[in-house]
Amino acid sequence: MKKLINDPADVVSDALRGMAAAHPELRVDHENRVVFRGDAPVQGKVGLVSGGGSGHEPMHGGFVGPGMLDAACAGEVFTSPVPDQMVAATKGVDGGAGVLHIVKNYTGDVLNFEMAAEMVAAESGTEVVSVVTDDDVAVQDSLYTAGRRGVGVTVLLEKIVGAAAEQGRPLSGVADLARKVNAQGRSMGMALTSCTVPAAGRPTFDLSDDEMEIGVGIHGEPGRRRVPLAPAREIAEMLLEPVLGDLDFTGSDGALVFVNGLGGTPLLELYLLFADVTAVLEKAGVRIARSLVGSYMTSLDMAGCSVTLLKVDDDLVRLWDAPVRTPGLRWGT
Amino acid sequence: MKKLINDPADVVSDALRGMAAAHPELRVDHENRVVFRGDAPVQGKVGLVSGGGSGHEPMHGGFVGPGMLDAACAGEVFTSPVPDQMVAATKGVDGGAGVLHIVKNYTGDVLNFEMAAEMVAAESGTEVVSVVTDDDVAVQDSLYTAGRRGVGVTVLLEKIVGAAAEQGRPLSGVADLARKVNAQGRSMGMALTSCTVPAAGRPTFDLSDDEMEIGVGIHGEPGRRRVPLAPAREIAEMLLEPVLGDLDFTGSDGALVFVNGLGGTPLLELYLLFADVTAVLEKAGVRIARSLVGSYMTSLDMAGCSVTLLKVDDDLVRLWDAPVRTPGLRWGT
Amino acid sequence: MADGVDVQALTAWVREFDRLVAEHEGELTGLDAAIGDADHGANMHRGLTAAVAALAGTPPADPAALLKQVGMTLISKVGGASGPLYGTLFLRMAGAVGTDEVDAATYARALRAGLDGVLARGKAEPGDKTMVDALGPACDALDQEMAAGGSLAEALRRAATAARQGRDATVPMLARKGRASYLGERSIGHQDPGATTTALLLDAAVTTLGGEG
Amino acid sequence: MADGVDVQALTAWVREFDRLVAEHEGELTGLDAAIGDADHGANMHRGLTAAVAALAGTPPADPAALLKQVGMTLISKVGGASGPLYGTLFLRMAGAVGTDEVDAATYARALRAGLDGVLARGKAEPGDKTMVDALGPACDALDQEMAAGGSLAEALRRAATAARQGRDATVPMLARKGRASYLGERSIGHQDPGATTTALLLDAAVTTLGGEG
Ligand SMILES: Nc1ncnc2c1ncn2[C@@H]1O[C@H](COP(=O)(O)OP(=O)(O)O)[C@@H](O)[C@H]1O
Ligand SMILES: Nc1ncnc2c1ncn2[C@@H]1O[C@H](COP(=O)(O)OP(=O)(O)O)[C@@H](O)[C@H]1O
Ligand SMILES: [Mg+2]
Ligand SMILES: [Mg+2]
Ligand SMILES: [Mg+2]
Ligand SMILES: [Mg+2]
Repeated sequence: MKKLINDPADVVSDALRGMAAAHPELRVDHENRVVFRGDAPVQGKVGLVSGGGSGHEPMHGGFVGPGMLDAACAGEVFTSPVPDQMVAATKGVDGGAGVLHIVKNYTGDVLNFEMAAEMVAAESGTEVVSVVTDDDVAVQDSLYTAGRRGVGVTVLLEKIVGAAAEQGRPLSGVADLARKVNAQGRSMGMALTSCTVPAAGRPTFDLSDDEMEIGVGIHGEPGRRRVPLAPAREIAEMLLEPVLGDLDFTGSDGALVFVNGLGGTPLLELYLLFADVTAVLEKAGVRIARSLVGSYMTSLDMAGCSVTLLKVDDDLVRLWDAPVRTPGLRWGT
Repeated sequence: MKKLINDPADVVSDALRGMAAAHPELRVDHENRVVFRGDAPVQGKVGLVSGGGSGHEPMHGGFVGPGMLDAACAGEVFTSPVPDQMVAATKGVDGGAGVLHIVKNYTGDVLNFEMAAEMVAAESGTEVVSVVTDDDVAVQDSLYTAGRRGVGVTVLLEKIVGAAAEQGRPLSGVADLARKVNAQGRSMGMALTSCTVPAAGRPTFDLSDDEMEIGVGIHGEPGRRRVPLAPAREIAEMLLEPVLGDLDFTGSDGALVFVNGLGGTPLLELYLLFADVTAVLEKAGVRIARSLVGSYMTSLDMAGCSVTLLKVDDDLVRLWDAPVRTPGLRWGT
Repeated sequence: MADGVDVQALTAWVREFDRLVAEHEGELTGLDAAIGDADHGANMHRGLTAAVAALAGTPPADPAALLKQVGMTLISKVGGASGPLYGTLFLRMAGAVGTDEVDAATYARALRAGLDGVLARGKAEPGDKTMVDALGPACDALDQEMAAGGSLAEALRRAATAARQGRDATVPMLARKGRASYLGERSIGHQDPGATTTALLLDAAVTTLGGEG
Repeated sequence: MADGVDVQALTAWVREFDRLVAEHEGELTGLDAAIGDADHGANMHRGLTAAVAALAGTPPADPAALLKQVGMTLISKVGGASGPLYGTLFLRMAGAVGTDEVDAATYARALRAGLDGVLARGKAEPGDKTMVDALGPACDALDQEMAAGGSLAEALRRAATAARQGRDATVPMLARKGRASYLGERSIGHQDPGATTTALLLDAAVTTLGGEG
């Protein structure tokens, strides 16, 4: 295992110290492993809390800041944070207008956020609403699975809903918006290599030099099928075909297209893949309203990518364009 | 070789198509492989041109935009662009106040920019000044080498000098500032793995699982020594020791500290290393005035990092903080 | 101590569970790598180490307090799916015992209460390829042996055997809950990590709660 | 065509150079991987393919025009260190020949002009472990053989041998110019890629410019 780390057991706390040092505008609660906006709680604003296992940086800690999250809980690598962290985050961002929990649909995340919400409800008057993201079309949403995983849409949702909260929308409106964004987005990912979990010390799965894994998750979960390595333009088709098959993105408002790197894939390749993605979308009649290309939701050092499409209307585009000031996403005033 | 590419020969042009599609605010001259600010040439402003081999994204194309570069020439992977590209870039950004060429100190880059400047001088009245960056302390700057390589400082310089040009400083002032920034910065890099050049199809060098290469360049050039794999805190020391030994950074103004990922290293590890870097600097009495952590100057898919220190004064800090709007660096209004 | 277990015995149980999980951490993580995300061993190990440390630090006064403390510690330290599930198992057991020594029947009832808690939290059904497939058979075996008038020691041995069989039975199952369910057909042929841990939990009970039985 | 070379022969030379570089592309890149950045083969191949295509597209009228066109194409297509250096070599040769057939002495003078151009551009000295270490000995051998009254064919054979010897002599050298210089002592023991290409340039001259000689 080749990584820039010290003791594998300390990876998360060591990295949080680095984050705190690099971003004085944030406040890091090292004991609870929560990254807060420096000015949290913001009075009168709905507080947005997310979190999940570590190893997906910049998600979620890198999305804390004005126009996006108020707090993010960092779990162990690929392990949902625990309820205590979520409770601390929720209390710390409660500005009187309620708190939204943004939860990716994984059993661990859902159960821990659920317990946290129960604990907050038992202890305080803070109103908490949870929204679960589940946009990964690699997984069938059926009785026979834990449901689709929450992947790329989570990043877009945190940005869009963050803008809405910043504008002062009430909790119910913010939650409805979050559900709408989740409903309108779909993603699909692939891996060229496995990631290596520090504590495990070796790759989670083995892929030979001429194979790739299609429909992989962001925790090194193997995908649904293993196929021969293919050129980028075929990969673009393989990823988009199930996405376009699951939801109609051809509306005149167009789509926000997000090509995401999984941590070990350089930007050069992501731009290259994005070029092929635009070609597939043009043929499919999907208009690209906005785009995002980069490594925003990673899976440690995994080489590979995911593609997310989100149907957008004027409101969503305006919220997407609204200012955001976080380590990971930053634009506008 | 596992990459998101089509034909290895088309990597650069394919990726530029993706860049153009992702960033409508830029103008990409695909024939000359030059990325321009959408509004270039900006009348009355010194034009800033940089460029180099591809495979270092977001550098340089991702640093084109208000507050940073006016144009960037993209060479083949790890191969300096050719003079024709630089001439086209220079003409395209000439707003009447002259053009600065920012050249990293590699034989190929220097020779090609030199020829380009000769061609511009022969053809037109555009005033061109070249500044060469050479901040890599892994290389001895002596009669026995091609001189120190231009690495991390180049990114910082493009930002700082870009801000000065945006403020309307004249060519001579901008060039002096560029020389000053270069003189005040030092860098050192290391690799956990080699990169793989698409056209070569296999790793440039082999490193066994328990080794790392110290003093590596950003083109897969092997470093000066190969040592056993070490924890991040020792790596931080190994990289900083020669940097601190070469220049005194303990001045009261402090340093801009830049921890850079080489393409295959995830942000989690960069933050972790940054925490260890801050510890070493504290012990050495270096004040951290500003910091930048992320993958800004990459070496294809190489796992590893570099650390750059830049002595800053109030003027440099102000220019660093000034607004910038490029795909790779973006802040302020 | 006849056929009941006291705080010391329960403490020994948790310690032994911790020891077994530590011993099998690599195996548990390896099983999770095949159909999950390669952290189950580390997760359980982290939580149990913390639980054992907490028991040493503030030794609880009675069985209910002990089981509650273990459950809370697991919830606070494990994370992932197994934190809430194993945490709930111990919390529910705490609710089913009192402050007195726990006799065989009470222990059986408590373990079933734990199972019910896991089912309520995780919504898995038998056959979904989860820890439930080891815990369910263990509860059934305990109950049967109790009904037949067996000793706690004998009942625990039967329960541990049932848990191991349940664990083995997860191999051919198609996962329908948890991360392994994403794999669909590809989950078949792999042993469930959570069920493997449950078998260790019962193994630990045999050694520590069986008394002289 | 006696002992002089015309546009056809020079065209054949460039084509043969291109063919040899294509044949050895992997080897050249491999040498560059060891002490550089693994692109020399691809660089030269790209440039020469373009040069050959340009020659076919707009065949130049005379030797000077041909050499200039090749030099310009290399500068426009190769990039890196070798683009300006090989480009300058051909451009300077162009300046040293006229529009007539090139006789042996002129060819030797032209190649030396090319070497001088490379030296002026790259500032390498003999022994720095660069293409100069193959090109220099080749020029010296050409001059000696000319002075001794040898034919162009014979002179080229001697020059090619000298270039190959010069190439081999780069192996023990410590690099002082170009990317390999970053390696310091570690550059010792590796053959310089640029010098290897220069040896191919002279090999191509033997086959195509040596005439019946
Ligand atoms: N819904 C559920 N009900 C019961 N047990 C479950 C459920 N989901 C997962 N599990 C158990 O949890 C185990 C995985 O635990 P762990 O790897 O620690 O968590 P995670 O899946 O979050 O990484 C599985 O092997 C399975 O036995
Ligand atoms: N200053 C120089 N003078 C002469 N030749 C040089 C010089 N620098 C480099 N070279 C030659 O160029 C070759 C490398 O070419 P190439 O790999 O194409 O360029 P780059 O080093 O830019 O990747 C070296 O092997 C060497 O022969
Ligand atoms: Mg997990
Ligand atoms: Mg090169
Ligand atoms: Mg797991
Ligand atoms: Mg090279």
